[in-house]
This record gives sequence, C-alpha cells and structure tokens, in this order.
Amino acid sequence: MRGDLVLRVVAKLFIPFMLLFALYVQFHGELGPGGGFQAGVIIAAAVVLYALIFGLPAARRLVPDRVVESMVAGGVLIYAGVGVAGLLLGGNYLDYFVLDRNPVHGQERGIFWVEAGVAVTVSGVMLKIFYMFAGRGRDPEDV
Amino acid sequence: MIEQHLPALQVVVPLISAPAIILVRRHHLAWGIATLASWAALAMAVAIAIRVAETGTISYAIGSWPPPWGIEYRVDALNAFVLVLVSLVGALVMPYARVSIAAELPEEQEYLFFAMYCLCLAGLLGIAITGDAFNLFVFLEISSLSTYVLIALGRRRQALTAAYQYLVMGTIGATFYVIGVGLLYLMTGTLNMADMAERLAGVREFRPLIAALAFVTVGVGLKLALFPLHQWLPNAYTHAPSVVTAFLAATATKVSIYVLIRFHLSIFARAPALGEVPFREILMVLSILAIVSMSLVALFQDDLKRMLAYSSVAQIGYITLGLSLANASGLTAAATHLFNHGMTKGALFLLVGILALRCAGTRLSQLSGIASRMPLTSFGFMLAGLSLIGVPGTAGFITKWYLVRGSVERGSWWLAALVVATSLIALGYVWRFVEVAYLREPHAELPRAGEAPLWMMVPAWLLVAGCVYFGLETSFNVGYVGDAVKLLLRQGGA
Amino acid sequence: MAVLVIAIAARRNLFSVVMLAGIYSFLMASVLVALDAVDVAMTEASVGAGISTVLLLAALYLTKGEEAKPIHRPWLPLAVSIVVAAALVYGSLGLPAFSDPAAPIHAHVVPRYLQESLRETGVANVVTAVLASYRGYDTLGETTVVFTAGAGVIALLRLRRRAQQRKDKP
Amino acid sequence: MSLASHYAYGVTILLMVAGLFIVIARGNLVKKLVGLAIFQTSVYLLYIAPGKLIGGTAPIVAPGFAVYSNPLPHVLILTAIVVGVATLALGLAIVVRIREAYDTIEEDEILAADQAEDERQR
Repeated sequence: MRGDLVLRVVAKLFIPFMLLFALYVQFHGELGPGGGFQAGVIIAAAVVLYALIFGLPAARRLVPDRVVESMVAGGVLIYAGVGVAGLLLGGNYLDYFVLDRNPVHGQERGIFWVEAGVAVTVSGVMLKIFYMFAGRGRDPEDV
Repeated sequence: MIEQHLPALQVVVPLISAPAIILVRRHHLAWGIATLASWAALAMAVAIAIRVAETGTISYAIGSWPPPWGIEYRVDALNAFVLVLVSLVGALVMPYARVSIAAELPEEQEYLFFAMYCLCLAGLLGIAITGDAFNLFVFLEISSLSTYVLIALGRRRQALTAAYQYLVMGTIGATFYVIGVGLLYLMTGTLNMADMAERLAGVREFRPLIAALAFVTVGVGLKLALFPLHQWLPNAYTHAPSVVTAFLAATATKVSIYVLIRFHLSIFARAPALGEVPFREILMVLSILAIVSMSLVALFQDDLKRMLAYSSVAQIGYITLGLSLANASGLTAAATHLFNHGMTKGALFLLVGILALRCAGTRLSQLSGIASRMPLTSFGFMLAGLSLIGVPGTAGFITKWYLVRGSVERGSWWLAALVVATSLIALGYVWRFVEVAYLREPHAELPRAGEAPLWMMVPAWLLVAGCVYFGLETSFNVGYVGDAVKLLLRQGGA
Repeated sequence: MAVLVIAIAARRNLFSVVMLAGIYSFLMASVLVALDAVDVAMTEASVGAGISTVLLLAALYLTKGEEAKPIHRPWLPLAVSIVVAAALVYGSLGLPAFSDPAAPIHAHVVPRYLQESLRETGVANVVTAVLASYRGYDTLGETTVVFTAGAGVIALLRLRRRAQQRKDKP
Repeated sequence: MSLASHYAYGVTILLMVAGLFIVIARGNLVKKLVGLAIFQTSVYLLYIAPGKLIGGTAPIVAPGFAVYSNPLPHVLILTAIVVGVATLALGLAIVVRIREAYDTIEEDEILAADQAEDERQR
C-alpha cells in the first residue's frame, strides 16, 4: 500500500485540510460545537493517516517521539499555568477574570489558552499511544 | 496572601510536578521533584489543618465562580485530617522509594514511576479536599489510573493480571459512583455537596435517593475493598512494588472510606430517605463478616505480603464497623482507625519491602531466623504488629478501645466481645512472623548483608515510632477527630 | 442498539466484536444529536467510533482474534446484572418525567449558565463556557486523566526485551 | 407518570446491564474491556436524556431561540467520555503486556498458569 501513487497524492492533499479543520474546530468552539479535545483528536488523526500511508518510521521522523512526549506534558502545564497566572495576578486559582483589565476579555483569553492546553495534551497522548501500539509489533527483536 | 490559596495549591503542586517530571526525564531529578512536591504537600496540609482548627471550615471557590455554579473546595475538620494522613505517608515513603525503586525497576522507567506517584498523590488529595461530587469522580479516576500503572510496574508478571483485575473492578466502581451521582443530580439539580445536602432535605421522592446511595456505596465499596468486594486487593498488594503497596495500603483505601463517610453522614445527613433502608445494619453485618473471615484467611497465608493484605481487608472491617455503630464513640473509632491503621500498615509494608529487598522472597519459610541478621527490621515489624493487634500503649489500642466503648453504649456486649476475640486472631498471625523470625534456625539462603540502607530504615521506623507515639499521646488524632465527629453529628441534626 | 449489544455479547470473533462496538458508538452519537447534545455527539463519534476502534484493532493485532468458548455457566454474572437492573428500575421510577421543565435539573443552577454565560464569559456556546470556565477545574482534571493514560501507556509499553525476560522467568 | 416518559430510562438500564454482564461473564480480556466501554457509554444516556427539553435546541446562545437543552450534563459527559477512552487505552496496554507475558488473553488460562507457578515454588 505504501507504494501506491494515488494514495500518496491524495493523502498529501488531504492532510493539510485535516489540520485546517482541526484549527477550525479549535477556534470555533466558542460559537459552535467543538473545542480543544476534538481538535486534538483530529490533529492526531491527521498524523496517524500520514503514518498509515507513508509508514510509521516516516511519521516518527516528521513528529519525533521527544516532541510528542513534550506535548503530552506541555498541555497540562499550559492549563495548570493559566491557573497559576490567575493566582499571581491576585485572583483565585483558575480565575480568568484577572487575566485582562476587562473581565469578559479575561474570560475569553483564559478559555482560549485552556482549550489550547487541552488540544496539545490530547493530540500528544493520542499520537504517543498510537506510536506505542503500532511500534510494538514491528520491533525486529520483539516478534 | 499565600495561605488563602493553600487549598488549591495542595492539589496543584503535585499535579504540576508530574508533567514537569516527564519533561526533565532524568531519574535523579525526577525523584527530587517528587520529593519536593510531597513534602510541600505535607507542609500545606498541616497549615490547612491548623487553620481549620482555628477558624472553622474553609471554602475556596475555584475560578472565583461562587458555588454551586463553580467548583468549590471545602475543608472541614474531617478532610483536613485525611489530607494530613495522605500527605504524611506520601512524604515519608519518598526517601524509601529512592532506594527501593532503583532496586526494583529498570532505570528508564524510574522517572515514569515518580510521575505516576505524583499523579496518584494529587488524585487522592483532590478526592479528599473537593466539595463537588463530580469533581470527586475526576480525581478518583486520576488516582485510579495512576494506581493501575503503579501496580502493573511490579516485577513479576502476576502484577499485570492484578492491575488488570483492579482496572476492571475499579472502573465498574467508578461508573457505579457516576450513576449514583447522576441520580442525585437528577433529583437535586446540583453537584455541590453542601448544596446537595441542603436540597436533599426537601426531596420527597425516596426511591431514586435510595438507589443513588446504594450505587455510591457499592461503587466506593469496590474502591475501598469493602467485603465482599475486596477480591482485587490481595493480588494488587502482593505484586505491586513495595513502596506502592505501602503507600496505597496507608492512603488509597482510607480516602475511599472518607468518601463513604462524607456521603452517608454529611450529604445524606438530613435526607429523610435514609431511614427507609437498613444501610447501617447491612454495613455492620458485612463488617463483621470481613473481620472474622479475612482475619482467619490471613492466619493461613504463607506469604507475608499476602497475609498483611488480607489483614488490611479485616482492618477496613473495623473502620466500617465503627461507622455502622453511628454513635460518637463508633465514629471516633472509625476516624482514628483511618489514621492509626494507615500508619501501622504503612510501617509494616515498608518493613516487608526491606525484607523483600534483602531476602530471596517474602514467604515465611524463606525468612526463618531473620531476626539474627536484621534485628532492627524484625523488631520494628513486631512493634507495628502489636499496634495491629491493638495492644495497650500502641495506636491500634485507641481504636479498639473506642470500638468497644461504642458497642457497649449501644448495648451490644457481644460486639465488644467479638472485637476482642478477633484481635486474638491478629495476635495469631503476627505471632507466626515472630516465631519464624526469632525462634527458628537461620535459613541457609539468608543474606549476609544485614540491615537495609538508612534511606529505607528511617521512614519505616518513623512510622513505627508513630504507632507507639500516637498510642500514648492521643491529643492530635482523638482530639482532632473529636471535632470532626462533633461536626458530622451536628450536620445530622442529632 | 439493544440488538447490537446482544450481538456483541454473543459473538466470539473479536474482530467483529470491535466493529459492532464501533457501530454502537455511531448509533449512540446519533441518539445524542437527537437529544441536542451536539458537542457530546461529536466527541463520542470521534472517540467511541474512532480512537477506541483503532486502539482495539491495534491491540487485537498484537494479541489474538478469537475468544475461547466460555466454560462456566453465567449464573452469577446474570444474577449480579439482574440485581443491578432491579435497583436501577426501582430508582428510575421516582425520577422526574422526560422533558419536564420543572424538574430540578432545569430549575436549579443551570438557568444562570444559560442566561448569563454570554455576558459573563463572552462565549456563545454554553457548553464551552461551562466546560472551560465555570467548571474549568473539572477539565483540568480531565486533561490530567488523559495525561495519566498517556504516561501510563509509555510506562507500560516502553520496556525493552531485557526487562521482559526477567519478568517471564521470575 | 406514564410508561412513555420513562422509556429513555428503560433503554439506558438495558444497555447498562448488558455491558455489565459482558464484563463479568466473559473470560476474554479484550472483550471485557469492550463490555466495560459499553457499560460506561450507556451511562451517558442517563445524564443526557433528562436534560433534553422537547422543543428546545442545542445550548448555543443565538437570537431567535429561547428554550435550550440543559448544558451541564453535556459538560459532565464530555469529561466522562474522555475518562472512558483513557481507561480503555490503559487497559489495552496492560492486555498487550499480559499477552506477551502469558501468551494468552483468556482469564482461565492465566489463572491456571499462575497456579502452576505457585505449585512449583512450594
């Protein structure tokens, strides 16, 4: 399947649109259905599709394990960091009101960063889990 | 300013340190972060407990949204007490883990272990501190998922099956809890515990409430290994890494018992529905069955870890027995036993971990004559064992004393006699170790190396010392618990 | 849906079980849309039918595809299930009727979210507002759960062969 | 309190119990996890169904609509779904490891293997 030209071309066309759609879902979450979790899943799905067509090693070169692991941890840190920022600016934990002079803008800003944190962790974890499961059977010494 | 935010930081500090550990990846640094986080958690828990004693219940609105719209942290005497217990054991096992984990796990997994440990600590603290029924579920899952991993990291392959078994039972338990909370939510429209308690008093339709309480009880019962839902516990405790066993035995089941107390005595305190079903009687029968049958099973175990695991199920029975008495002495017994048993079992499992590190295994046959090579470990085990039995002068005695008093106050002399009689069974299994360790000829395969490093000895002995200290000086646990019990009984309107 | 679940229970080929479970999730998602829970439906479709299925297939690839014939008779599980069902039926009989606007869940707490969230948070999707702001702490917990699962899978599957052999021969 | 008004609860209960039955009765570790997932999924209905108001719309504030379905259960269930898939992933990872250690994923065979090992050690 890896050699199929049609698949390769279609995938190359398709994946940017998937990522774009993920961003749409991410930022549109305030108006319509969607949000960080769903966007994270779609991002991970795009990379998984890439891995299916170009092979797992190629995907691992594109998005290396170290990056994925940092994403896994980074998202939670972003989220928790927003909470700490609220503390430092004189509010309670996860208080978004204090993030901006205008409390409503503060709320919007808080929600934005929080959703970003969710998306980063979710896509990182999903990708990592996929790498782990898919890489397991193919390890040459592990048959 | 910082004191005001302690309730949030209590959970967030260990929670943040987990991803930080994943980022740094170096195992020495990982240990450092985890240790720092757990000692910080202990300091914060103590500070919170002092504040609660001074000013009464603390309420903290996360995100500055007032409850019941936002999530509220609510600390009263009862959960402050649980916070201190969890973070105390958490802080004490960390130095021990440094040596024991290096011996039991491959190096590339060490940092992951510490990350999981931080998550588990954060989860347990989160359960204890939150005032929101659904938020409790989220933290329950954080602690459960990390616990499954911690158990599965055990050295033998049985650890995997134990973890799987626990995963299935734990998830069923958590889902039951969600069903129960869902029913409560449908009847009250709120998830905040204090608000729920208030609104429940006005609900006239009993059936969903009874079903909800039953689901919550069974769900939490699965987590706390309430007899007969305890099948996962012996395997999990036997095969998990030693530190994990000690930490879980001392904290995880205790936190679940706290949840049970919270639901039965504060959320349902004023709900008239509770009188309809004999929950207390059922709990009492189950507790008695747990104490008698599990003590007997423990008596015939060959493996020291497994023996202690069965004894844990029996000891949990004493706690629920105290609950089912439902008078001041019974509740005091239950709450002090949370602390006393947590300390005693923590000490015993840490000492068994030392034996496991030095000897071929933890079967009694492999340990004969061990006292001649490892006198400190054996002596510590004996002292903590005395506390397990409930000999006067140890922490365990305090509990038994209040249990007997509570039974007599209720006029159940037979129950008091039962408590004393089952303590004799505990004497039986502790004696088996003493006999093997002190009176038998040393085993041929015994190690020459002698005692374990100080990193492991000091935490274990601190807990042993605690078992004796809190048996003589009761102002902290009985005094503090007294406040909590008064609060609970007042909430019940009694 | 009920038919599907029974088919899942009866099937012994694990591959078809996984496929049926995926279809089940899709059906569930469409029911959720009918119940106005669009966000939940979207998540259920991507998680239940997407991720879960992929994960299960990957796991099947690493294990084996057939389930052995059950040996014991399923009386105990049946009894447990019936008791649970009875408890639920008993409880559900006292619940408020379907779509009753006076039910406590519609009357308490929620009105503020529906009426004030646009003004207080500037976000039109109330689900997002509640998720990320009013109950943002739950979502932090949820993200941590995902993180726990990710780190846990790394911890479990990263083992090299050497460590495994030690495990095989205790 | 008509029968129709409780139809949703009836379906929920049926699905829930069927899932639970699969978990307890089946010996295959993967199938148990599938049952567990179904058990959890059915709980979603218990939360979501009562939140629906007939004539209401999805809870996205827009001019022209006055009746919205209850958003709070949606939020709770989003969290529950995520927790469910996290559990599933972890469970499958453990199953993969069990398969490598025991060469089987049937509960009975694993128990037998453990017992045989215990006997040898004695």
